[in-house]
Amino acid sequence: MRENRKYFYYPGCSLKGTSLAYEKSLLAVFKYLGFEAPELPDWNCCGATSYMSIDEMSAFSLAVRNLAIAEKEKRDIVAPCSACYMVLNKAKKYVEEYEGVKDVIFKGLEKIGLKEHFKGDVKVRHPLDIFINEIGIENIKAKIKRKLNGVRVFSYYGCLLVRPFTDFDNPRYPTMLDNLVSATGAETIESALKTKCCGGSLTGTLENVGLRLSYLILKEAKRKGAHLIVTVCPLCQFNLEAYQDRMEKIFHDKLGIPVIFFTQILGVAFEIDGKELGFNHSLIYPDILYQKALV
Amino acid sequence: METYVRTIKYEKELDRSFTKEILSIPGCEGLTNCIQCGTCSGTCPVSIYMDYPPRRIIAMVREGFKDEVLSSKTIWLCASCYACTVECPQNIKITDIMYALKRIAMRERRYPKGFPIPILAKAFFDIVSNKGRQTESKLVMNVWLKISLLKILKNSLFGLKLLRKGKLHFKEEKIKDRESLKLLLEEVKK
Amino acid sequence: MAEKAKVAFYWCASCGGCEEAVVDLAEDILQVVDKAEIVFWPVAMDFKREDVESLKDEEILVTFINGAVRTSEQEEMVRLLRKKSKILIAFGSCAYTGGVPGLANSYSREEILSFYYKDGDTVFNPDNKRPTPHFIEGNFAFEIPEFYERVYAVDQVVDVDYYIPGCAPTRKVVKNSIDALFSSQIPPKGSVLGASSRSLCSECPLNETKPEKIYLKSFKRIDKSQPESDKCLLIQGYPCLGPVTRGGCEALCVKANYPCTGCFGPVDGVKDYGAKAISFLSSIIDSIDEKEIEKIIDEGLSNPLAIVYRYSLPKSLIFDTKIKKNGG
Amino acid sequence: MDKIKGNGEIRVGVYICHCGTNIAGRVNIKEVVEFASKLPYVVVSREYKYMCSDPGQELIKNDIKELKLNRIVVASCSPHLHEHTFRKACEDAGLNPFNFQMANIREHVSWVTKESKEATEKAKAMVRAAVYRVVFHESLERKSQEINPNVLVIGGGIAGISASLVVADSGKKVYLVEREPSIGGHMAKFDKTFPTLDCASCILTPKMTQVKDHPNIELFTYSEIEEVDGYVGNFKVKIRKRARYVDVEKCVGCYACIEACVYKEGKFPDEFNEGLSKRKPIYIPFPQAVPLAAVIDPATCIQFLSGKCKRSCQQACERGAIDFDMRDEIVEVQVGAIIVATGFKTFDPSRIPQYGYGRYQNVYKSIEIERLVNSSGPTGGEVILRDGRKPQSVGIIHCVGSRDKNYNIWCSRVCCMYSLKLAHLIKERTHAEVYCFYIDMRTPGKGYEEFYHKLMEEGVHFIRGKVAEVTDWAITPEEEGKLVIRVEDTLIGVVRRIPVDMVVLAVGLEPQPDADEIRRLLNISCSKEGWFLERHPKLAPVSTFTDGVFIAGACQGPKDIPDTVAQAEAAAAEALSLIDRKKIELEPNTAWIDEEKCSGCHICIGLCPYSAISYNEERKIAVINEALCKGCGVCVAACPSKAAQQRLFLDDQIYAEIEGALL
Amino acid sequence: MKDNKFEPKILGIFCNWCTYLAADLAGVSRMDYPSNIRIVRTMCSGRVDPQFVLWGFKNGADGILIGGCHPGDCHYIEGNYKTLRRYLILKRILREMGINEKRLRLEWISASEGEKLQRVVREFTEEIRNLGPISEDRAFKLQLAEHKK
Repeated sequence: MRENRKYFYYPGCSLKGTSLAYEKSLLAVFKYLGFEAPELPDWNCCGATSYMSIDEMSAFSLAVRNLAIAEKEKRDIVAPCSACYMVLNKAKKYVEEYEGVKDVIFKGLEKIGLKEHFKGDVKVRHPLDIFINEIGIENIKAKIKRKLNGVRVFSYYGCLLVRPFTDFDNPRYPTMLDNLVSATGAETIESALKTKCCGGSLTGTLENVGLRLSYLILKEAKRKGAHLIVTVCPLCQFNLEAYQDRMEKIFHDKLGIPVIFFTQILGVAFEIDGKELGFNHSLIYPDILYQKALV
Repeated sequence: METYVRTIKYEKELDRSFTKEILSIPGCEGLTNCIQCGTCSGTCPVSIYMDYPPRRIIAMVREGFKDEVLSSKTIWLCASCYACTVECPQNIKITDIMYALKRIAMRERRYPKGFPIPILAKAFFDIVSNKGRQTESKLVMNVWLKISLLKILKNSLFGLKLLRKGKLHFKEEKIKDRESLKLLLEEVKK
Repeated sequence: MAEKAKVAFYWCASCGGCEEAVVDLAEDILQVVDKAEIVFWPVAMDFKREDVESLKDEEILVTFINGAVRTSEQEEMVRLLRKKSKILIAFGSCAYTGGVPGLANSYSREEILSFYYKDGDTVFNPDNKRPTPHFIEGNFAFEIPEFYERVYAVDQVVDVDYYIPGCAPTRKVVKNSIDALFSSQIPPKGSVLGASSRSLCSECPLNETKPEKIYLKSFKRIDKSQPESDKCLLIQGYPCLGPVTRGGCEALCVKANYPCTGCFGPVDGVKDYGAKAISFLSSIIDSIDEKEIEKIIDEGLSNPLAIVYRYSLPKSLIFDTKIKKNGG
Repeated sequence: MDKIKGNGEIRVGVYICHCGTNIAGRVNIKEVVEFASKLPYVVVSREYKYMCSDPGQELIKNDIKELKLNRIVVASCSPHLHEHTFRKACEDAGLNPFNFQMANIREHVSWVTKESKEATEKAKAMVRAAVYRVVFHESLERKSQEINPNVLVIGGGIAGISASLVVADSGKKVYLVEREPSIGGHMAKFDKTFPTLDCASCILTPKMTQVKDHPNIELFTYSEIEEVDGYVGNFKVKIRKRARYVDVEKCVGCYACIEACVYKEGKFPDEFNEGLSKRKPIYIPFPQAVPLAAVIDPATCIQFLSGKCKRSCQQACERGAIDFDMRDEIVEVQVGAIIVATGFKTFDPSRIPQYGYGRYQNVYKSIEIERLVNSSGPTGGEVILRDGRKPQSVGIIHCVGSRDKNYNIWCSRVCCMYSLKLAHLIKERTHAEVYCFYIDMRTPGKGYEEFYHKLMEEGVHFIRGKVAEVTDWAITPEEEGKLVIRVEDTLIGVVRRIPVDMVVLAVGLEPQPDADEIRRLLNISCSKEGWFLERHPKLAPVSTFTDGVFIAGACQGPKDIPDTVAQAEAAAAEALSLIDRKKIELEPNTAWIDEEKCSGCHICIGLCPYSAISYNEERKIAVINEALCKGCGVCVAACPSKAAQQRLFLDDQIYAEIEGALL
Repeated sequence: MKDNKFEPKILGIFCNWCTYLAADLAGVSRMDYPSNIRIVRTMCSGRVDPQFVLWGFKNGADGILIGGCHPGDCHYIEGNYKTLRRYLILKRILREMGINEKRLRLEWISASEGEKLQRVVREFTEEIRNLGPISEDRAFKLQLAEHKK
């Protein structure tokens, strides 16, 4: 019944803010691969993590509003932000699992005329899932114009993409991102830290705690000789990149490791123009990707 | 002359209804199955900063140590990375329990004074409730204002850097149909 | 010579075939007649209800009732005849187990009436008239019997002494029954007269043609295909009910290349003919796959009720209850 | 309730059991007794604390004699538990035991009903059902059946070996079937056994030799059960002897063929050494193997792969034991009883990626360490890492794959103890710092706790906490090049990072992957985890619900060696006591054909799964061979003319029971 | 029983080797379920004659649950398949007779599935409770119908 589903692209707040680069590169890559995903009409905040710590039901209802809008059009959702991805999936799951939640949320949906449109049929998927399981590694390989041989990449998953609701990869030791990155010819680094938390919102609130978490990851990447870190999540990318100079001061360690989105490295391999990929937003420019040596 | 703190706990100081309340919240039902193995604390990236590791929080909630739990920093340190939830051998949704505790702490205004995390949460909550979307620049400002002007100054350079790279902008994000959003939120609040 | 034994015949909900069967007895009947005096036989002779009422209780030796009971009139007459007769015999499938009219029990009275007076394709009844017991047309008042909610076998209305099975009972069966009745030692009350104690296969000429073990991959429909004449119909795939049906008819239908439809009813000890029938039919279905089984049933045994309860729905365990005085 | 055919005056006695408080605690016994006394044909209705006790049974016996009872109903537990007890009581009192019916008001009523009122009502209904039914019961003769005195033992581990020896010593023939090329099972791989630290092979090898030399044991190694037919006392079993391409009779285990093999060095992972060493395509599993005979692995042997080997092994064998044309053969044996001892498999730790097994070469499975510390193992008993270094520090992680809803929920029962053993052996061999990471230290057994204390004295570090992860992630310089174990020390309440050279994963026990096939072959049941289900967890621990089939050892659930042997010998005893009865009495619940009714319609014949029904040509009816009938009643349900009927399950009995249950 | 909600009578006909044992196991494990069900034992679900089912309904059962071994696990090799076939036609017959076919249910419950037994009995009892008494079904209405003169 679900064959050839259509999709909506759900940006979430970050991709409109700190992570414009993610949005640009994602859409550019989608375009290049001929994958259609218009923006979800009048989407709202997923009800992200901090919202949940105030009022869970409201958070769920925010999430479900998005789901319902998508389901109304019989489309699935592609959510690039790990937090959105997790929260939307969580809301869907809890509405299924807990009568109590369901009743309240459905009351809400009824009020705004979305109840009859929501059966919980909509799927929330991450671009990584789409690339691997819809478009397929082989098709992507076929479209690669520039092999990134010799680039050592630390493919970093972070938490919320793989935990706790992911069904397309092993939450304890994911490999999909590694597979995708190696498809570009780049070499990926095995590390136990690939699913460790980057500090998330703590970096903004309890700097000394948050920064250390980010720092440990950067340090490990450096230790394992990574040229750059590839992420799938706006917040991870921001934490790992934006605070590096500050970390260098605190931890007396030279960092300067480029941290880019996986859609950007794909874009490079597809030889999409750097501007379209949003490299102009990079604080640490990933020169390595453009070294002659590669070509 | 140092003073000695008595740590004995009397049954009457415990609040069993607190335990019951938690157990009644979606996602928290597994609480009673805990075998105190410490996997949660072990997997937690921030447990090393916590006053009580998650394992102890679970034990304390189970036994009704309400005051200790709600005034603990632990619940605010949880970055909700769900590592504990995935690894728990008893499939206890520890992250959900932390959320539940945060909410109750907010409700009862029990969180530490000037502690930034609840403030962030609050600010976030207000913006989204009104606009439907988050505008990060605005959020950051509101939070820093609440914490200390000093922080703004300290971070102004940082802010500028982001602005220059277009990572921050002041265009306000909001949804069109804010009416129905309001209706929705009111309805589920009932 | 002592005065002749009094005999009565009556028909309720039936096609009249059973009456024919009586007539068919021809010379056999004569031998009955000189043994007996017929005091009531609406279909053949001019008697009135009063004639019966005027008789003393149990004055009639034997009353043969054919047809099932569906109307208040039928009920009254059956009760009346019971009162006046020493022996009351349910004659033929309808009287015995409800018969074809009994299939109506798979519909409610309302469903039936609204079909015949309203929904039926050929119905023209603009002001939607329905027959009712007290029916007034202009200044005439009509009394017509009440149409009951369901069909009853005779023994669900009154106490029955013997049963003669068949739709209609064959000449041989009737003859055997009568001989049995007038023989020296009368059969025990409630027994089925004139037929076999085994099921039909025991006297079916085609039983020989069965293989040791019987499995069926599909069921055929007699109205859709022509069976081979010299081969057991069941093993050909036709739901022949011989195995579950009391013998005594000498396999008339099967000899005519038509599967047994079960008019002689069950053998002693079987509580529900139809249930037994589906039990044996389904048991020999040769499949262990639910979907496939469903398919086999849908294709060959659609509307199974009409197949296995053709003559006995009112006597099925579900419907086998005594009538309350004056209907339900 | 239907009138009943005239088998004399019916006098029913009803007995309601309290079962202590098990029933009386929920069911209002007085009410039920009162209710029963008013049921038709009931002459007496009594209650008693424990009906199954002697005084309880006496009650019945006396009443049968005094009150001339000829039907008995006992309302207590499940008939599977005590039906035979009460039938026996009837018999003792001179009443045919089949005039008895049991109402299950414990398992089906008091234990599963919350409300006392509801329980009482339900109990009444069940009693009434039993009374209505028993009225239609009739005296029956038990049929008895010769028992074949041979015993089949499936599995040649310590359980199978022990069971076989006990049975064989009593003079009975044993067929012992083992899937591997040698018997010995897991125990053969161990070096020492806890808590006594006596050498495993020193105690096992003699037993293995006994098996080989025992006149009453016929050994089938490298063989599997193909098919099991028949029933208690008379099983027919087909055994597939897989071709090992070496004639066990001729081979003397001289190794000449192995030395002669075209492969100069071992090249393929050695199963017995858990892949820690290499073997050739032709090999002897281990020096003490029984039978001590080579085996050729066709998956790796050039001759089988290409057909172009110069077969140096064959030339090297003076006794011409090697036969490349050997084929699998099927042997059929007849036995009266079967003992299943198929054992367990160890948990595969690569299912827990955060422990790094398979990613980090110095992370080992406990069973691998068993080989490492074994003097006959790949390193001659030296505990060294794959790179040859002696570990300075070793972490042993308990409960790997056990006590974890993400993997197996159960406690594997042996891991704590064998971890202690390994800790001791490793310390003894390497003087390394040894850390044991446990959730709860479980040492329930004779001398076990003492062993734990001994280890504490030896200075092993015991850290209470389930390890979160094992990584090569070095934060501090001294962590470089080590495996770092991250765990909360729950007794102190802090998270610790402990760098070690070697990590040992104490993997748990799991059912054999093909346990389900065995289950089907023997038609016994498995628990939902996949362990074979015993007839009763306490009172019938080695019996199954299939008479004549017994279970022993870890195939029934995780077990250590002492428990396994105890259970194996118990199973042997059960099997022997069955066999020594010479005859078994079969439940007379067989079907028969009423010749007066049968029309010879053939319907039933094809339905019998045991071909017990045939068509009698001259009498033109079906006949049932009651020796073959197992009493399922399928033919009875199908018989269109009520000619087929089943004893103990007559239509009238079931009708009456249903009526009584519902009234 | 509980308030004045309709409490259905449920008849369970369980095979001796799987479902009956599952019920024993449920008991041993103290898994409570509604007391509406009355359990009758046959050696094999293949012994269940469709007549038993009609007899059950006639005698006041509002729902009937037949329990057998899982396909392939029958103690008598394939008795449960015969049950399945009879059940599938029987449901059609019930429908045509005017009895809600939901009142008859066939479940495969093995000796080790105490939880499943508990679950099924709970579900089924609830389902039948919602269906209401069988006397409400057409087949029974017909014979109860009063005929006013």
